[in-house]
Amino acid sequence: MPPVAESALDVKGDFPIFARRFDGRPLVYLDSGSTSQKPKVVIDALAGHLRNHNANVHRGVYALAQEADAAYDSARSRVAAFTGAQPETTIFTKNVTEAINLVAYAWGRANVGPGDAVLITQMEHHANIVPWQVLCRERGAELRYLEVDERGELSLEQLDVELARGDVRLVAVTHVSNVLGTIVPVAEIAARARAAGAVSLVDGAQAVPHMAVDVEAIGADFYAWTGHKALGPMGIGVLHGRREILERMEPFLTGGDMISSVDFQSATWNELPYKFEAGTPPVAEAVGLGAAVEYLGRLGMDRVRAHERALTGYMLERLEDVPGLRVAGAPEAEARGGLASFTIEGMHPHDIAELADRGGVCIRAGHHCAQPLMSCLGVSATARASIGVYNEPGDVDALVDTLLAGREVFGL
Amino acid sequence: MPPVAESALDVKGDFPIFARRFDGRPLVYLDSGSTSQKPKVVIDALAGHLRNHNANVHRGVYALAQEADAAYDSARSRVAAFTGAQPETTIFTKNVTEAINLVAYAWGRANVGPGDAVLITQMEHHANIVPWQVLCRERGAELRYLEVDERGELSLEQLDVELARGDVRLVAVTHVSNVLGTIVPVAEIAARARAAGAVSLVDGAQAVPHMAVDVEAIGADFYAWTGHKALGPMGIGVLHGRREILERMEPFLTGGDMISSVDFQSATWNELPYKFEAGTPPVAEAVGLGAAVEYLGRLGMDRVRAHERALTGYMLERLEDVPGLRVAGAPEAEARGGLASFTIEGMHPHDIAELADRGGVCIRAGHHCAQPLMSCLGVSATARASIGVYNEPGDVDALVDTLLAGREVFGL
Amino acid sequence: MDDLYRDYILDHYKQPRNFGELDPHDLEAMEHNPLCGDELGVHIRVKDDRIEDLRFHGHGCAISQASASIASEELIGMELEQVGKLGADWMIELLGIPVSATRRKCALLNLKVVRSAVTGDHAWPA
Amino acid sequence: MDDLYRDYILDHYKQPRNFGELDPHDLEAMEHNPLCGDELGVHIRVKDDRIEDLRFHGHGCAISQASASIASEELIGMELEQVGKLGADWMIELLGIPVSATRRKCALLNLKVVRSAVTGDHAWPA
Ligand SMILES: Cc1ncc(COP(=O)(O)O)c(C=O)c1O
Ligand SMILES: Cc1ncc(COP(=O)(O)O)c(C=O)c1O
Repeated sequence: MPPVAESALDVKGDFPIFARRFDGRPLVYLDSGSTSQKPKVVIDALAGHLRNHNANVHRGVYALAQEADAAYDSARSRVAAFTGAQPETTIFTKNVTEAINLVAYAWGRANVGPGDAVLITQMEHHANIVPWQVLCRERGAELRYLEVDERGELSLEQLDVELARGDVRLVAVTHVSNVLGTIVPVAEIAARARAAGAVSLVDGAQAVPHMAVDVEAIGADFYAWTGHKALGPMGIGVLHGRREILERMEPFLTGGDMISSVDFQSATWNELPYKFEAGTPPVAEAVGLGAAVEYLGRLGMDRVRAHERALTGYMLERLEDVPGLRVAGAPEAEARGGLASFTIEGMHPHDIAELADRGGVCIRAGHHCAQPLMSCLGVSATARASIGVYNEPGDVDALVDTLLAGREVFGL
Repeated sequence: MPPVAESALDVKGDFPIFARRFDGRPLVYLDSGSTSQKPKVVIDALAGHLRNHNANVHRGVYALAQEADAAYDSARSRVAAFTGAQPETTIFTKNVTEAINLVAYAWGRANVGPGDAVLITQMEHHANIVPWQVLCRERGAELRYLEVDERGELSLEQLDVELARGDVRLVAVTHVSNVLGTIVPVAEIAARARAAGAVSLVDGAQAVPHMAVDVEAIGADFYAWTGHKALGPMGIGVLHGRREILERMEPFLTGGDMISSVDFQSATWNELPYKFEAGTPPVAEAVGLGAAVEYLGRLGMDRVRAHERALTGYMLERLEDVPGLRVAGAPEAEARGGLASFTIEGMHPHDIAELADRGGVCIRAGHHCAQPLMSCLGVSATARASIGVYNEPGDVDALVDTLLAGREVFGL
Repeated sequence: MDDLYRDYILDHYKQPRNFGELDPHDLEAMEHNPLCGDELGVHIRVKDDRIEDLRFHGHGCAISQASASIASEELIGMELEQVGKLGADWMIELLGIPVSATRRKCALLNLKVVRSAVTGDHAWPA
Repeated sequence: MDDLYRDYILDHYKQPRNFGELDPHDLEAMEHNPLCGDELGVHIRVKDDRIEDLRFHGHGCAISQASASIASEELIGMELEQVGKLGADWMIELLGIPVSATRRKCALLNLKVVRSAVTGDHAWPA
């Protein structure tokens, strides 16, 4: 019955948390869309850095500081290489939210004005909505939305119509929807935006951990993602930017390390990427993220995707066994990342998640930081099961069992 | 010869990094002003969280997520209690630099306008200079400086004169200078600022790890500090703010978790402190910082200060043994935090630090992110030795030995 | 039997008491749970400084709906002054099930909206 | 003997060659090392597309001063076109000591300022 083939990964043992038991039951973690669990190599890299190589970066003359510098630099190089980017245009932030805010403040305030428009989609995460609302309100610009259809897809025709209006300065889209799972054709969107003279930003939070991502090939001007969803630590995010744009931009956060020189009334800026990294960066977290992408690279992102796609297909199939359950978005695993948002007639998503937890199954319930999309779907919340490299068909079976048991508790 | 008394702490063994050897020599770490080393309890708390309790915070219904929530909340409570603050007005940022930028953007842009002034001091770190330069340029306000005298001290008379001009909206001062070591009378400054209708911000980066700090007693409107200098992880900083001001402020970073509700064109904000924490926070880092302040609390901040003051006195005394060496700032340990910035006639600070490293002694050389102060001191750089809880008189002796040996290399 | 989803909880969830609209009404409010986006509204008719009648409307999870339903039976007839003083404990005790930190807001949403209608205070009951 | 602080390095540091001002001069530039704030300037006199004469000024650590002093002896007489092509390796080899990643900018500051004067390129030599 499980769909597993050569593509199947068997890596749960690499993740210490799965040794835990909850009321004697193993952990069934189906909330990787929210945050991923961490392999031992990542925890060890992070802790090992603190134990053996901790110093501040960028300035220390002594050997220990040079180790810290080398660790931080090499983490950046690995992270950049993992996504096909250059180290100098790979900026570490604290999360993808900060990365998008960086663009909204430092690029947006200088480049979006009255009469201009920012174009996003109905399926964005709040992190890719609210910064643009704030920017547009401040600058007298308009925030417009591309619609999402029944299958969770965008219309490139609508994109063309919007771009043809000639006022769009920025197109900001998610790479993979955190609610619908939709894989968005971001390279095509970035190309059309560019042809229309608009800058593009892709929110890759749900893409980078789950499929091979080549930011060079995608060709967006900005590509942002977040470490903690990619097997890395919390406290670190990534912004890849196009060099010419980053060079023309004023900095965002200011202070130490991002300057070239400071006098009483003015300062000049450091070179890329440091111009955008003010203050002491999360060095051990960068080292941890470096270990995470190295681990993913060793697994092979194509295998990761194949594994998760197969498992998603299995999940979509198995969820059909639950009466009254409806999955939002496209029905084929091929068209989506490794997640399924669903509702069950007669049960609120919070109760679904609570009852799943009775069986040791972790799923998420709520608006998933996508309230505008929820209103399009006509619900206030959904339950969501999302997959990581460590999941197995048995996890899906456990989910379905708890859903069926939950229905019984509710007398359905 | 060593000055040690009952106050002496003997805790090097709590810090795993001191088990390392460099070319067979133990690590003599005198760069805690740059970043502190981490006790085992902090590294274990951080790694243990990732190993056993990792989940995203704020929303998860399942047991694991509730553990993560509880860990994050209790870290915030501990951190707030450590500095005499309330959890709801204790905001986690990525470092003190972000904390100050948060105030500059979110409070400053709404409250500082043409004709207004921001008042800082000549001994600020770039993190407490450049954000105000940017704000004042953008808003057409003036950035003015309180002078620092020979002893590294400010003049409260000059403060009164400046405040009497009636245009000062904000007074932003360091609590302890990272170059001169000066302990600034911040409570007095905050009180005078308030009496003059100005808001006050204190940069406590160099104070919190080294002495008992009670932000309630200090009474500043904002008090910011940084985890990595306080035995905690990198990637986490703290902003304490006055509730009424935080409540009136618009948010800074926007996105998930900081909203109450989002529709297509606008959003409303979450309650404090979440309104200022956009996106996934550094949960394990908060847990690590919680363990750090618990560790410091167990040592007792008065003992920490006594230990460091005694050691600073010893260091100031021993540095007199080095011909040509001049220490900047006040000569008494009583008046300063645990650090000494110095120059040696005939040797550049970079060379001093490089030669210190030959003896396994880590000190810092450069402008210490305080170029305006450097220009006041008439130098481009100094060497700086700075103390942490784990230092011992033998570390100071090792420093003096390497300085003397360095002079010989230079034929002095 | 399930700790949380007791029979009476599910019963109140499935057949909530005092749900609907109340027109005319003297007081009203609408509040939402930021965790899930659920909204709950209330209409209140006042007589002699007491809640003469009350109706909730909106949707939510079993905990929030059952809380509202159970509370409604206590609230009708209560003095407005007393309503203003009701705290979280009152609601949690009334509900009679162990509510986790995460679900607390679900259980307290109805009290929040009632207090908001009566006192204008939008804070979560403490 | 110390790896880094060889006799000839210290000699160049203490008695730097070609230090001072050069007036009149044809080209000049000033650059600084962001790590320590040290500044180094250069004056260059040009004849027949070559550096006829050159003087550095400013202060810095032993590595940056010795590099400037040692390089000055090679740069005088060099074709401008060739100067524009000089890379980091040239300087590091000329210096003849192992330079750590941190101190690299100290060693390359003089080449940066000379290239800046000759080509207008403010980048660090790669
Ligand atoms: C006084 C002072 N303020 C601010 C900072 C900046 O701290 P961070 O880099 O953690 O933001 C430092 C340390 O570098 C400091 O010493
Ligand atoms: C698509 C998408 N964008 C942005 C975010 C925000 O990520 P973070 O909280 O790490 O900033 C998330 C995750 O919550 C997401 O799924």
